Amino acid sequence: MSLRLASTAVARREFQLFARRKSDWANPLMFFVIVCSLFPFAVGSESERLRLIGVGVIFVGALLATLLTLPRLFDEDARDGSLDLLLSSNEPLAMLILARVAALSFGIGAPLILAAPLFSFLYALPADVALMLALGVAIAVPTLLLVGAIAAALLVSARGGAILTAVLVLPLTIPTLIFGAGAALKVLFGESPVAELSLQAAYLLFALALSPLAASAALKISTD
Amino acid sequence: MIWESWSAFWDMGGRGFFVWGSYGALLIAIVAELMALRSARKKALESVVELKRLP
Amino acid sequence: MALSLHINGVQLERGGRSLFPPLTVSTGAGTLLYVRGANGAGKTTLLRALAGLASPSAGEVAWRQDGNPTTAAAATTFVGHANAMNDALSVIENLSYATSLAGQIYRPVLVGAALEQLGVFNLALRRVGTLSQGQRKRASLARLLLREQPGARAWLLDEPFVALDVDTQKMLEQLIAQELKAGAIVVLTSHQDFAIDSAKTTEVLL
Amino acid sequence: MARTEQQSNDRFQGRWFWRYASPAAFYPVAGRIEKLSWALAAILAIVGLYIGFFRAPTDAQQGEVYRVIYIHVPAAWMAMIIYLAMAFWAATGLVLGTRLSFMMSHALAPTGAIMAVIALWTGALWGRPTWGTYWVWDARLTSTLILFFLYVGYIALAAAFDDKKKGDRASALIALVGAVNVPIIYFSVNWWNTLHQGSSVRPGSSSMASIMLTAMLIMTFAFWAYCVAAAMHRLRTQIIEREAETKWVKELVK
Repeated sequence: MSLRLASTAVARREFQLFARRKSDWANPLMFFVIVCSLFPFAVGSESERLRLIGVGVIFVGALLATLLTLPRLFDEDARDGSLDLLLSSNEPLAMLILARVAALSFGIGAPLILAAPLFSFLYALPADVALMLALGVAIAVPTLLLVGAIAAALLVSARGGAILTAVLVLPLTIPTLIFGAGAALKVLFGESPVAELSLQAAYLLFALALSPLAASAALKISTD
Repeated sequence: MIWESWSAFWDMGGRGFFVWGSYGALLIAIVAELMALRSARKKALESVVELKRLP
Repeated sequence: MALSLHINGVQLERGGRSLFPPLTVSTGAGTLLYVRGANGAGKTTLLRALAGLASPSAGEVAWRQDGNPTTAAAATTFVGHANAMNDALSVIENLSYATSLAGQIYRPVLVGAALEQLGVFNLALRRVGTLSQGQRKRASLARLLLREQPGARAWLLDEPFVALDVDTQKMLEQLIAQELKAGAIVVLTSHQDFAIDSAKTTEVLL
Repeated sequence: MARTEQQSNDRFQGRWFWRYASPAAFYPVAGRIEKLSWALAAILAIVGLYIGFFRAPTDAQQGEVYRVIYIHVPAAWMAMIIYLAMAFWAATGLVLGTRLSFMMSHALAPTGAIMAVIALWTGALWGRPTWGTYWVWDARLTSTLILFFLYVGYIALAAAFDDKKKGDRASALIALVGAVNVPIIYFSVNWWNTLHQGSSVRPGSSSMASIMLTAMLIMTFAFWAYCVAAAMHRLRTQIIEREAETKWVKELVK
């Protein structure tokens, strides 16, 4: 009962912050949009070429945009002291972190999921690939945030946060990148994406089971 | 001796660059690591000496 | 309804060094525990350990409710240097978050009364970012008054009088005295002089 | 479950393994292991290279360039094994709170990273004459590259904390997270590799003459001994650094 109360409070606060500070979700979105728009200038604008790199560009762009939001998880709270409220709660910290990551996935993920198909069209990708991409991004964003929560928690009290977060987190996102982009590519080549999609979802479930525990241990280590 | 001459040995059937490039890199890496190990040890011991000099 | 605190051979570390020799103190309901010490003596760290936010390198901190072991999370409210309030949210929103995490049901009436007592009722809907330092401090102190009933929780106050004007300090001193009468334990660090009317004061010098 | 070193000490005091959990007690032992390992590494390397270069015949398919495998494969294996060892000591440190375990992890990491670099470098030089290009996104090479990133992350994280104790625990946790993910990453990279291209020839994958295999195994043990020696040396340096204020370290230095 009080766990539900506490995790709802955590999620609600996240949404209040999203409503109050639009930049929290608008900046990652803008980043994604600009990154996706840059590539054609570098590789040329022939549809054939764009179609081949499109899936990868959009996927990596979405991952990087999500990565940018990781410091938001704990850094601000550590500075203003409200992290102590989370840590000194009687409820299991892992569940509270999970609630927070869930809210964040929604706030960051939803705009990206909507933007991904739009950019698929700019990369001359057909509609079914665009849909698969949106689905892939929808699975990849929470996966990255879950894995990233561990790094963000560890780096609350360390130097060189932002870059180190990327170094720690990005290698661990390779599975979701391979399977997520793989599923969209399968659709592009007219094959069934089921295998890739289920593997990507399996990795999300795996992260869902272990990451909150690891992140709560990490948070205790770095704030001790 | 399976090599006809030393020059054949160094030539490695025309692939000398790749074989010796690999072994050379290994050598460089090992030497670099050994040097790093020694200098780290020296620094650690020096700081202990420094610490001892303090009252 | 009696809270007690048992600090048993506690040692704390910062950067691999012990901050003070093993500390053993036991206090019961209605006691003011005044933690003193120079800068860097480990006062804040000790308070964090009492709040369950830091773990001792040796010894243990035990909270008991009527003799039964309880967690620091259930037994204490910690107000530290930072205000634990997000600038983008209103005072009310911040306090509601804090109460929910502390495992209490959020009652607007209670929050209103607490803010009223600290003289910041009119700021309830303002964003914290728009408040002055003193106002923020007062608003964050309201967290202390959101306990289940007076005396139910130990207050852990790290330099509570910083940024408060003379009148507000007096008021806080009175609030602490009342809470002690109601059976709370108050642990306090302060560089400023204060006058708190308490039946029993234990001083700890680190 | 996680204990502080003090609590572990209360629990395990007097047990044989616990005696060596103290840096002071392990320091001389590490010294002996180190000496032995240097000697072993040198002897094994001489024997291995002699067999590899002067006894083993030319490979029928690859010609002489195959002789890179005597260092490529051992380096790749060591990169993998050292990461697991590192994660093992990290886990031990997190559970028992022993300082020495964390130091062991730290001591292993740089050598592991170097092994990964050697495996990548020699893989590239082997690849050029075999595949016609220095780098192909072969599953094993790619996995080793990712392993190298994990090493870099671990080392950078350990260095990012001013408080050594925090750095110990934080990097230990990331080593564990990495170790849990390594099999998944390997699997996914393999999957991806077969999806995009199939490079069937890999270093050491063609059927090898048993004398080649012997040389490779001896070289593997030589690498193993070298890594142990380097790690022990680094461990001893760390013990000196961290215990600099204790009496026994001060007596160590005249």
